[in-house]
This record gives sequence, structure tokens and C-alpha cells, in this order.
Amino acid sequence: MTAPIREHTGRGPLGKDEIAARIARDIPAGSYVNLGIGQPTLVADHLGPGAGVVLHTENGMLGMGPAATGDEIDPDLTNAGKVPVTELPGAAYFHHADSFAMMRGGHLDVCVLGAFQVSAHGDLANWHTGAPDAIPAVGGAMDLAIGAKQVFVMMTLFAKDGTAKLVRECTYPLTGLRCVSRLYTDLAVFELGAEGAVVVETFGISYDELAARLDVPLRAA
Amino acid sequence: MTAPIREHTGRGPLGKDEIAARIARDIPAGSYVNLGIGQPTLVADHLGPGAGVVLHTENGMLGMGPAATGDEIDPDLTNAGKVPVTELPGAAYFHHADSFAMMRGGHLDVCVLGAFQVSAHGDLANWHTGAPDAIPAVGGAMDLAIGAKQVFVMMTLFAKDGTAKLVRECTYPLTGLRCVSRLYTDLAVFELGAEGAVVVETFGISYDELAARLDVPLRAA
Amino acid sequence: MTTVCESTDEAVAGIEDGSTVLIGGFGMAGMPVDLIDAVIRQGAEDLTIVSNNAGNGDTGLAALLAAGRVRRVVCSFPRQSDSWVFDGLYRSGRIELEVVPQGTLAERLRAAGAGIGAFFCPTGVGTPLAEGKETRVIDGRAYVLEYPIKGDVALVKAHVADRVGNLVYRKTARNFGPVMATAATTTVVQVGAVAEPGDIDPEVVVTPGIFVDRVVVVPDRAGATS
Amino acid sequence: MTTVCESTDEAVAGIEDGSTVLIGGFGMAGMPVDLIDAVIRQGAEDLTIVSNNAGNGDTGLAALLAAGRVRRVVCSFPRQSDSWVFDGLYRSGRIELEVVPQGTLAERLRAAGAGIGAFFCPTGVGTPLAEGKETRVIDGRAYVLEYPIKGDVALVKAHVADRVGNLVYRKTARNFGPVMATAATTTVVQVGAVAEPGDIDPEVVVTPGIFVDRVVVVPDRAGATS
Repeated sequence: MTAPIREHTGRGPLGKDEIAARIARDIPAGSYVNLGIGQPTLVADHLGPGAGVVLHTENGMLGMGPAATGDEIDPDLTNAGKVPVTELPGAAYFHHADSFAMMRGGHLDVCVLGAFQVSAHGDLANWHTGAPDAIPAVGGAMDLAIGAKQVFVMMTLFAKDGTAKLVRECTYPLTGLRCVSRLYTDLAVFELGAEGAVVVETFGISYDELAARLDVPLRAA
Repeated sequence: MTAPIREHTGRGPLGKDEIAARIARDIPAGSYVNLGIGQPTLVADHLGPGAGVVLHTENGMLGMGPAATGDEIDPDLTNAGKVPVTELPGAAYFHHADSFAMMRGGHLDVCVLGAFQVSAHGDLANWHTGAPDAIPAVGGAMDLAIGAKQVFVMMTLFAKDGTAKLVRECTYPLTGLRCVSRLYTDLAVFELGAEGAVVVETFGISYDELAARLDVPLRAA
Repeated sequence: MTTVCESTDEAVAGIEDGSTVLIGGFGMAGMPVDLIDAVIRQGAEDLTIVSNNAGNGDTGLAALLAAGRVRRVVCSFPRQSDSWVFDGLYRSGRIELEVVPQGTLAERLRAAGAGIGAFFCPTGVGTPLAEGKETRVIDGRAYVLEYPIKGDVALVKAHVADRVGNLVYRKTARNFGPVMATAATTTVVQVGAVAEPGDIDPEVVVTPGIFVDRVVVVPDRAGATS
Repeated sequence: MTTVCESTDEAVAGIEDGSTVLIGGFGMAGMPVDLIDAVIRQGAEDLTIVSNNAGNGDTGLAALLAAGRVRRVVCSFPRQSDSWVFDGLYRSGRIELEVVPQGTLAERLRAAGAGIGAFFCPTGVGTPLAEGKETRVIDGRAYVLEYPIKGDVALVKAHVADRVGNLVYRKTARNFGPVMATAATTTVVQVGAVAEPGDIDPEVVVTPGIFVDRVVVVPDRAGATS
């Protein structure tokens, strides 16, 4: 799946919506996909009906439609972020054990998650900052991390304080080990795995600049 | 539940149908009951609609009705013995994993099974004679043996060759350990358990005669 | 056998101090708010609550927590924008918390209902939530051993019941209801309506009546789920 | 993604020698006879068959056995009044048999579909079927450790599918279909009819389309189940 690296230096970094669009392009038609809470839900806007993608929400539904508006809003029909949504023709409801059995059993093709940190070999930290006064809350994050055939992460490559979020080893508490296969950021797209991080594409930055800013061994695709 | 022993010596042993009726009398109204293949199915004839008993069949149904006849026969609706049956109002269908989860999880009140041998402390042997040329076939026997809150066994007390089927230790391959709570036979009704066999009632035989014919320590209720 | 109760107070009668109470719902969808209110009136204390969240706003589970009846919460996601009641109790050390991954929570409840003694689960391996737990590599993959969560009581909201306790749910309000119904000694269900046996097609029953001990009708109120 | 096939031959194409094939049905109820006939034509050999029984009469699974395509059968109840094909092969040592308690068979299939690595099951403890297996006492009760049964292919019979693969079944013909559909890499389903998406109410779907790879319409024939 690795093509030669594409450096897009004649433009700026991707915006959130552009990252979402870039992810949507990598989701094959006919895939079953779970989009995590927060930014990953933006990916849905770029998966038109023609994409043939079926959305799963872990609170018990396949065939989830767009967010509900006006009279469509039904308190009994929400996504995992508790946002009212709609159902599409061909949808199915099921209970929580069945929903997570579907996930844990490896039946979802792709899951898109946000992250605090991702390691070059695919470890994920996205549930807990490790702050001593934080109330721990994991939700479905750990289930999603190990459940889908492919886990994509969507995040900015650097935190607001300039710290890189792609790291050698996660310092935040882990969500899952070696589970992330692709990392989509504002500055670059990476393939992750046992061999480390491979840069597939850059945006508003050259491969060499990127390598200089990250404390992670990189390879070009 | 143990009342003083009742010796019915002024009559002969119970027939199959009378054993079934005797069992039916011990099934409380509102119970969920599974009747094993073979003789135990006779118990259903003595559980009228007024008994408020709901029958489970492990191939995926609660609310099973009587055997189907004539136009009622539907190859998609059978009991565990593959005999066509009917559905009653309030029935429910479910798949095999759910059906046996219901059983294994202890949700059934009573299960009635046949047996080759039962031990005084409630071990059950009813799936295999141990004959070297027999093809092993267990079906749901082991699941039923450990699944219901109470397991009742229905059998003749002696085999055709005169051998007692209530024994100190089963010699046939076991179906379940210490799982039978009551044993209903043509000659007597027993409670079984860690303390051994307690005779509740006899038919066509006195307690003393019974004790003389069995190589099992007995107590009178 | 299923009893159709006249009131939510009758439906929750007899809950003992120290009980483990399973409470359905994901956020407000499927949350049995009226049964929880009845538990507050009923008075049981020292409860362990198993639910996906730890209360929203000041009603329902949050109100039960605020009333000081809960010793311990087992859930996947206590922290929400409106979980101030739980947050306050937790930060002041007045409530215990066990965080369980959401799918593991569902599967542990299912295991309790299905008579499974324990199961090897791949979720959480190598994370803080697996610390101290038995692990094993099976067929090249690492797993954590997880145990059943059994309830004394389950409080569930369903859409319709029939008189023998068969239940159907509505959309994503189904969530934890069906597994919790199997995992408790006594399952209490609030429904929008009770139908006659046979009114629910046997093919579409989600929770068979064998799992349902008490049913009570609570008509959906406008704003009840807001 | 679900493909609606034009023929049973297309539906079973590509099954490889040595595959593990899960076959639904309990006796003839839910038995995908037409798919099995297609497998006989397709020619795969050295198969492991996982099914509740080991064939009835001379058709369906019995015909597959008679054609010499099966190396091993995993089932709960091979012996039936009309299981002469299996009986003959077994007695002459030409087929291997693993007998599994029926509920354990269903749960091992579910475990495969649900990503469970192994589970402690109370069924069969102290019996010959537990010999050589790991056991453990948990909370005072004894359990046997059981492992998932994963299929390369599942052959299932359902009542109706929609074009995205959602399935509903009919009465007790449901049996092993839903769990086998989750447990195989490729799930092939014969149905009486295919409907449009939305024709099956999302509340009553038993097997969601995510588990269904190929669907083929085989109208129920008079006598097909006799």
C-alpha cells in the first residue's frame, strides 16, 4: 500500500476538515467504519452516499446517518458522543455486548480515533493525560484501539506548546499497544508499525524539515 | 421441602405417565422448564395452561407449545428432539448461543432429564453407555445437567437386567457432577445431594424393601 | 415469572443495603430515571452502581449519588460535562470508582448472565487498566483475564413489554438493557406500555421474559429525556 | 460488504482444501442444503466441518461426507437414526470426530466472533469431555477452559436478507446461524428472498450485514426440508 512519498510544500498544513477529507480518501468503498468522538466525526462529511461506507456507533447501531436536526432529533437515537443522529435504510440496532463483540472480533474495517500521543510503532495514548487530579474515564477507547482491522489516528502533529505528539514511546497512559496503522496529521501522513514510522505524504513541510522536527526515526515511503 | 416419607404400598409401581404426572406436581407455577428428549417430554402433558409453566427448548425457543399435528407441522419449528412443535402466545425465539447462555447462566428453574445412572450425591450419567463401539454423542445433555437451578431425573429405578440405576458411584461416563437434585422413578422419589439419598415417597414397595434392594445408603424423609 | 407492578415504588421494593445495582442507559438514552427516583425513595444505602456513566446533571443517577446512597461506581466513563455530582464526591474521596473499558463492561455483564466463570479479553492489554490482572498469550495474541459482574438488581428501561416479560427496546436506547437484564438476580424494567402475550412477535423479542422479574409502566414524559 | 450472488456455485466459489467450514442447522431446520450441494460440486477436500450434527440420510452434509471431502467433524450429536453415512466412515476410521457439548459449541463459535481468547465454562467438568483440559475453580465453582472455534467459511440458511446483508431467520431454524455468521472469515447465506435496504426494520435484524459476505436466493422447495 506504500507509494512513493509525496511532498506538498507549495501549500500550508492541512486544516481539520482537510485531514478528514484525506482520511476519507483512504477508506475503501464498502468498508464498515467507526468514527471516534470529536474530530474524527468530521470524516463522515467526506463519505458521501456514493462511498458505500457503513458507519458503526458502538452504542448499538450500524448504518448510522448524519446528525439529526429539528424534528429528526430523537433522544433514543444518538451516537457514541451522545449527539442525536439519524438512521439510514439498511440500518440495524443491537445491544452493547453484541456491538463490542462486533468490534473486538475484528469485523470493523477501519476505526478513526483522536490521540494525545502515538508512538512510531503504533502505540496509542488517547484516554488519560496522566494528570494526578484527572478523573479516569476510558469509554470505548481501548475497545476501539484493538478492535478494528485498521486503526487510523487523526490529530495535529504538534501540541499547542510545540511538543511532538508522534513519539518514540508514549509518556501518557496507554490505550492500546501497537494498534495504530496510519496517522493523519496537519503536516504529514504516516504509516506506523513494527518497522517504525514511514512518511507517506507531507503538507506545507518537506520530508527533511519534518524529520528534523521529530525525535523519531523516519523513513520515506 | 422434605416432608415425612409417604409409602404407597397398596398399589403397584408408577407407570411412565404417572411418573411424569408426579414430576409435574413438583414444578411450581411460573417456572421456566426444559424437558429433555424422550420420556421427560411426557411431563408436558401434565402441565396444563393453568400451570403457568413456560417451556424452553434449547434449540432456541421459550414458550413452546404441544407437538404439532397436521397443518401445524412446520419444519422450521421443532423441539430439541427434532419433533415438530407449536408456539404459544408470549413465545420468543433466540439463537443457540443465547439459548445456552440462558441455560448455563442458571435462569431455568427446572430441567427434567432421563438417565442411565444417578449417584446418591447427584452425579448424572446419561449420555454414553461406555460401550467401546458406541459413537459418542452428547448434544445438550452436559449443558442441561449443570444449567438449571434444579435438575430432576426421570427413569426406572432398575434396568431391564435388574441392576439398580441409583448407585453409590456412576460406572458409566459422567454427564455432570453433583447436579441432580431430585430423582423420580417407578418405585420411589428421592432427594439427592451432598448428604446422600433421601426417600420422599415410595410406590408399590415399602421403604425397607427399597433399602434392601439398593446398594446405596438411604434415609427416610 | 414476571410481575406487572402498579407503581415504581412496588417495582423497586426490597432492595437491600449493600446491593449491587446495574443501571442501564448510555447517557440519557435508555436510562431508567423513574426507577432510580423510586430507589431514592426506597432508601437502600451503601450501593455499588454498575452503569456506563456516573450520572448527568442533578437527576436520576446523579440524584442517587447526591443522596449519599452509593459507595462505589463501576463504569466506563464517569467524566462528562454535567457529571458534577460524581466529580465532587470522587475528588473529596467519598466514592470509590472502578473504570472498565466499555466493551469489557458489557462482556463481563454478559458473562455473569451466561454462566461464564471468566474470559480472556484482548482489550486493555498493556494499559494501566490491566495492571495486576492475569494475562496470557493465546495463539500469538495477548489477553487479560476478566471476571463476570453480577448484580443483585438490574434497573432497565425498555420500549414495550408483554405480560410475560418479553421486551423490545427502541433504537440506541437498547444499549446495556439486554445484557444487564440477564446479569441480575432481580431485573426491574420500566416500559412505555404493557401488551398482551402474543402482541410482540416471537421473532422480534430482544429480552425474553425469563430475564424479567418486574415490569412497571411509566409513560414517556415530554422532557423526560432532556 | 455483502455481495448478492446469482447462483449457489458463485456463492461458494473459492473454498480451499483444508478449510474449516461452519454449517448451520439443527437437524434439517436451518440446514443450508443447497449451499452444501454447491460445495460438493465446487470440489474442496480435506475439510473440517463444524455443525451440530453429522448429516442426515443421504443428502446435504451426509452427501458431502459420502463424497469423501471431510477429514474431521466437530459436532455435539453425530449419532442419529439416519446418520448412517457418518457412522460408517467413523467406524471404519475414515473420519475424525470431536464431540463438543452443544452449548459449549455455540459459545466457542461466539467467542471466535467476539474476539474472546478463551473462556472458563462450567459445562462438562468432571466428565470425559473435559479430560486433558485446563480447569480452574472460580468463586467456588469448577470450570473448564474452552477455546474459540473459528471458521474459514460459514454456510448459513436464513429467511430473508436485504441487499446490505442484514438477516432475519424463521422460528427455530435460527439456531446456529447467527453465531456461525460471526465466526467465519467468509459467511455465505442462502435465503428465501432478498429485500431492499430498509425493508427489514432495523429493530428486528438478527444478523447485521457486517457479518454477511455473500447472499444467494434459494426459494424454499416443497419437500426441501423433509
